[in-house]
Amino acid sequence: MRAIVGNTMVPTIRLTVPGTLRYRAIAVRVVGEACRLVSSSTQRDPDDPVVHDVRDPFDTAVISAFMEIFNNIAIHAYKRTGGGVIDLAITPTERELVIEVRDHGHPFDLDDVTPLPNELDEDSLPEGGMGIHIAKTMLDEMTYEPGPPNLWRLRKRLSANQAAGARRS
Amino acid sequence: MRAIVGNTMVPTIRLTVPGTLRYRAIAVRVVGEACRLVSSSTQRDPDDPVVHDVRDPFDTAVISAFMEIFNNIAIHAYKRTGGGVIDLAITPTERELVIEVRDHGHPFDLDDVTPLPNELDEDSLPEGGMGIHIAKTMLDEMTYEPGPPNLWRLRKRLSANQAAGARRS
Amino acid sequence: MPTPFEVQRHPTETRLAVRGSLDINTAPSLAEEIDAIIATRPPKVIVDLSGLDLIDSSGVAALVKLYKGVRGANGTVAITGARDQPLAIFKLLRMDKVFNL
Amino acid sequence: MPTPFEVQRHPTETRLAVRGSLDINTAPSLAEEIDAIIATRPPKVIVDLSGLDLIDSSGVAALVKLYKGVRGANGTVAITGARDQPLAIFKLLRMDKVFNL
Ligand SMILES: Nc1ncnc2c1ncn2[C@@H]1O[C@H](COP(=O)(O)OP(=O)(O)O)[C@@H](O)[C@H]1O
Ligand SMILES: Nc1ncnc2c1ncn2[C@@H]1O[C@H](COP(=O)(O)OP(=O)(O)O)[C@@H](O)[C@H]1O
Repeated sequence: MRAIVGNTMVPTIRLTVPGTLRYRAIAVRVVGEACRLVSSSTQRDPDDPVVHDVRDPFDTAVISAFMEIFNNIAIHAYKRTGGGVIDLAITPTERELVIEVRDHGHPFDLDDVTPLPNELDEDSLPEGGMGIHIAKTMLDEMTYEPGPPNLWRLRKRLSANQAAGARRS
Repeated sequence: MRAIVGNTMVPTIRLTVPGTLRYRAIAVRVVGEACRLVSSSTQRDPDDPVVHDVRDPFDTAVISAFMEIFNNIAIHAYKRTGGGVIDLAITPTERELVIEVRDHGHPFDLDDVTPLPNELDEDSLPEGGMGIHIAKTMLDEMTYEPGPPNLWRLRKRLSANQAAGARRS
Repeated sequence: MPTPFEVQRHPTETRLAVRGSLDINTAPSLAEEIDAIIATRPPKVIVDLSGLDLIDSSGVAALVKLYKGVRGANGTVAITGARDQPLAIFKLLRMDKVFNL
Repeated sequence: MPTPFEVQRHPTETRLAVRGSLDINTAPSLAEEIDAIIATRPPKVIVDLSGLDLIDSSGVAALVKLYKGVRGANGTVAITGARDQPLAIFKLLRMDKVFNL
């Protein structure tokens, strides 16, 4: 048991949950609150619940991406067996949020994921294979290193506007 | 980096946050969601925010107690300097929630805390010294071992009624 | 978990209101309802998403399934009221045009 | 953080509505407002807690300070609308009788 943060300048929030969908809500709450620490510039209603925080574009992007990554780990890496944990290291700064997600499930090759078709019409509407696309598009940076542990690194920056707002407040 | 839960029967949720009040909301969210895992028997509105969960008596008790313990660590153990982290180990089962809270701040003697007067009238209304009393009264068990790390152990059982509801659902 | 949706069947149209979070934990129960809706070969389905706060790709998949199933039986689907994060997701997936959002 | 309270001053009474969470993070700004209210020596203060979801001991301390300050200047304080977790806390502290809840 040792202080993890100590005197580093940027404190990191760590969360470990079982790698099943049952614990997803907890992880999403923590990520949502961490978003709030970054984007708290925005005027918020004090009794605005986390689920409504996704009115903020920054929070929308981070939560949308994170939900997909978490789902995929529970479903694909751990194959819905709940046989391991998901470790989060969340670092909120004034300008961005970095989330590292670690699991000990089956690794895969991110480059093998087929991209969504460029043009969508009624017939080509996808019924799956959207998660990685959503996560990647919502974030500024998304990397994956197969493990163990498998490591996702998700980064989202405040837009120039929002950052200016944050500094003013 | 090792799976903490592995094949133990009761998974534990772990959260590490800087020991300042700024991170209290994150910790309260996690505790609130963990309460939900225990008391999820109760019919809940799906878009009911965490802050409204405190309509449930189990959640009310746990969150009320936990807020006081967190405040005290940030204020008294870390003396508002933010010089360390707060580690939570939260274990929700079907019947109870156990929360271990660890800090590396200044230890104290819980037995030295003066209890609230038994009878309250207008003149004796307290303006402080209520936190420990609230936490102790709200929980089924509350112990403190001075450290390092200092260790709080908080336990709350579902009432017989609630537990029956949980098993039915 | 209580189901975050409500169905009203009228002779000329079926209304489906989804609220809260439509995600991998809640979509399976909606998918069952969607199968039931499609089986009735409704001429018109109106999906009201004004109460929907959050959606993930499993939720989108459920709605796509509804859309395809109803269209496949010559019905029409109107998706209304999407806002905030769900609207952002539909736009990102370029489904806003197909869905007429 | 937006302040979770609102004050209305009328000649005969002052109304203070507190909502959301009154805790160690929000109580300090309320405490300033409370000092300002006490300084006006109001004959009657009505505290509306119907919008209050959550309170901790710091929040209770702020309300006790208001209560004592107004009573000390011969005013009256009526606390109304407490429910759920805040009501449970006032009962636990046996303040519900003093506050007439
Ligand atoms: N964390 C993961 N571990 C293992 N495989 C994964 C992981 N994430 C994604 N995949 C693989 O990538 C594919 C595409 O993922 P995604 O775009 O989220 O769509 P879907 O999950 O609907 O298939 C998955 O089907 C799976 O094979
Ligand atoms: N985690 C802690 N570390 C050190 N001292 C503590 C801690 N918690 C409580 N104390 C001591 O116990 C006293 C009573 O705490 P409490 O009942 O919460 O009231 P208050 O914080 O308003 O003084 C505090 O004033 C402090 O001296």
